[in-house]
Amino acid sequence: MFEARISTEPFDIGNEHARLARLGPHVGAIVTFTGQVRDGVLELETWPGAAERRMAALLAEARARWPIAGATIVHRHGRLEAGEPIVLVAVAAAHRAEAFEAAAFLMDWLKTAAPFWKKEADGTWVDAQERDIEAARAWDRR
Amino acid sequence: MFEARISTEPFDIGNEHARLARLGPHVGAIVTFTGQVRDGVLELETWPGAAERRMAALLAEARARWPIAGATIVHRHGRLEAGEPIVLVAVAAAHRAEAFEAAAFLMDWLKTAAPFWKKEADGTWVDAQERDIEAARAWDRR
Amino acid sequence: MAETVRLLYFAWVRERIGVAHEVVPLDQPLLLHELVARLCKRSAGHEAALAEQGRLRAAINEAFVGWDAKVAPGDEVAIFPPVTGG
Amino acid sequence: MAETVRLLYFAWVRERIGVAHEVVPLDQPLLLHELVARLCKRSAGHEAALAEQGRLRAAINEAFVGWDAKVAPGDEVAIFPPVTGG
Repeated sequence: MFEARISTEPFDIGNEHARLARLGPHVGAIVTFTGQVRDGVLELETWPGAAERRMAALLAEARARWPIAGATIVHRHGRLEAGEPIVLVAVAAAHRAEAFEAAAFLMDWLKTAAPFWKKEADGTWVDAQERDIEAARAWDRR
Repeated sequence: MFEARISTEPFDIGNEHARLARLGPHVGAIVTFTGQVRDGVLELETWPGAAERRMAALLAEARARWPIAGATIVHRHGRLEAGEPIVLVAVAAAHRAEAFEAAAFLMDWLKTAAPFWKKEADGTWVDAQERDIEAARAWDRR
Repeated sequence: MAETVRLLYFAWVRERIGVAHEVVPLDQPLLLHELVARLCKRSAGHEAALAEQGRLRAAINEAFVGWDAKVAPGDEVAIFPPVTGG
Repeated sequence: MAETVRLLYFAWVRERIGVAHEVVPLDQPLLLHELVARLCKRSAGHEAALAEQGRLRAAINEAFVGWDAKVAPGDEVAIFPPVTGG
């Protein structure tokens, strides 16, 4: 099961985890990453259609690099309050190393290759971080 | 919140995640790892008391290495059926890099430094893996 | 083939231009930076949004591209700041 | 001070010896491998469990140690195969 979607609603990490956990007896390890709003309120803009296609392409790239059994990406958009979840990346695999690596890879690339833009409560658009761009590029040198 | 415990009962990843998610506005990233029984049935033996103290020491080591806001380790023991969760490691931090690294560190060290032993349904005790010992040692070279 | 190109704007590019998308005439292929130069003349908002190419990124038909990419009539061109999701 | 040492056995060490813990006399300190040599003589099960030190690990008072560690009266000594949790 490989699935990428955007949503204005919160996701349920227990449900998302359970769907990967029951993929079958070859799944021994599941890694999840969730990002959440740290303080204030965020408005997240996206490019619907292109966002899902870009996230699906990242999943395909992760499958080509690691033997993973399933993966889910959910990215919120719209208005998000402090403490609310923004993004979920979850990866199921036979062993832990590939689950950890594929999840970190997906997050690093989501940050720099998927069409989402964050605006703070005061109207300021969040700038892209050089360290995020570096983190994504580092995977190409492996 | 830093907590290590053993349990004969399954854990609820949604609950464990939620406890870390609400630690406060400094938490922006949560990484979870869950291991589950791949096939057959496992009997997990532990050394109660020593196991919790060893896991708490691993949490202290992770806090010394990375700026993390909270972490939970839950390790099952007793009889576990195929597909059942064995272990949970969850780490909350401001940013994703330290959450990913601390979670991977805790798992690598749990595998080789916490007193748990796995027995398969046919009575065979699972052998320790050289690659697990190497993975744990690799953190000392960083 | 359409004699137009469809533009999509996101984040502060959209805010400065004042619309999320628009359709402009295009009767033959040109380079993306040439298209942007034309767009700058459409309004003060366009000028404010598009003047600094170094702060912008672009995609043609959803594929991220550089400013020397060729734009053909019928294409969909998106212009936006570097993404900040995740 | 107690004139004994408490032994804990886990996994197949426990199965071969047939008990999870036992208390044996110890009136003065000795090295862990000397203690193990003494334990081997207690039964065929002890011999089967403890003969190959290379397949075993040990802890004194919960701290993982090597076979040259010193065991004193009153200590708690655990002997077990390499751990396989996680």
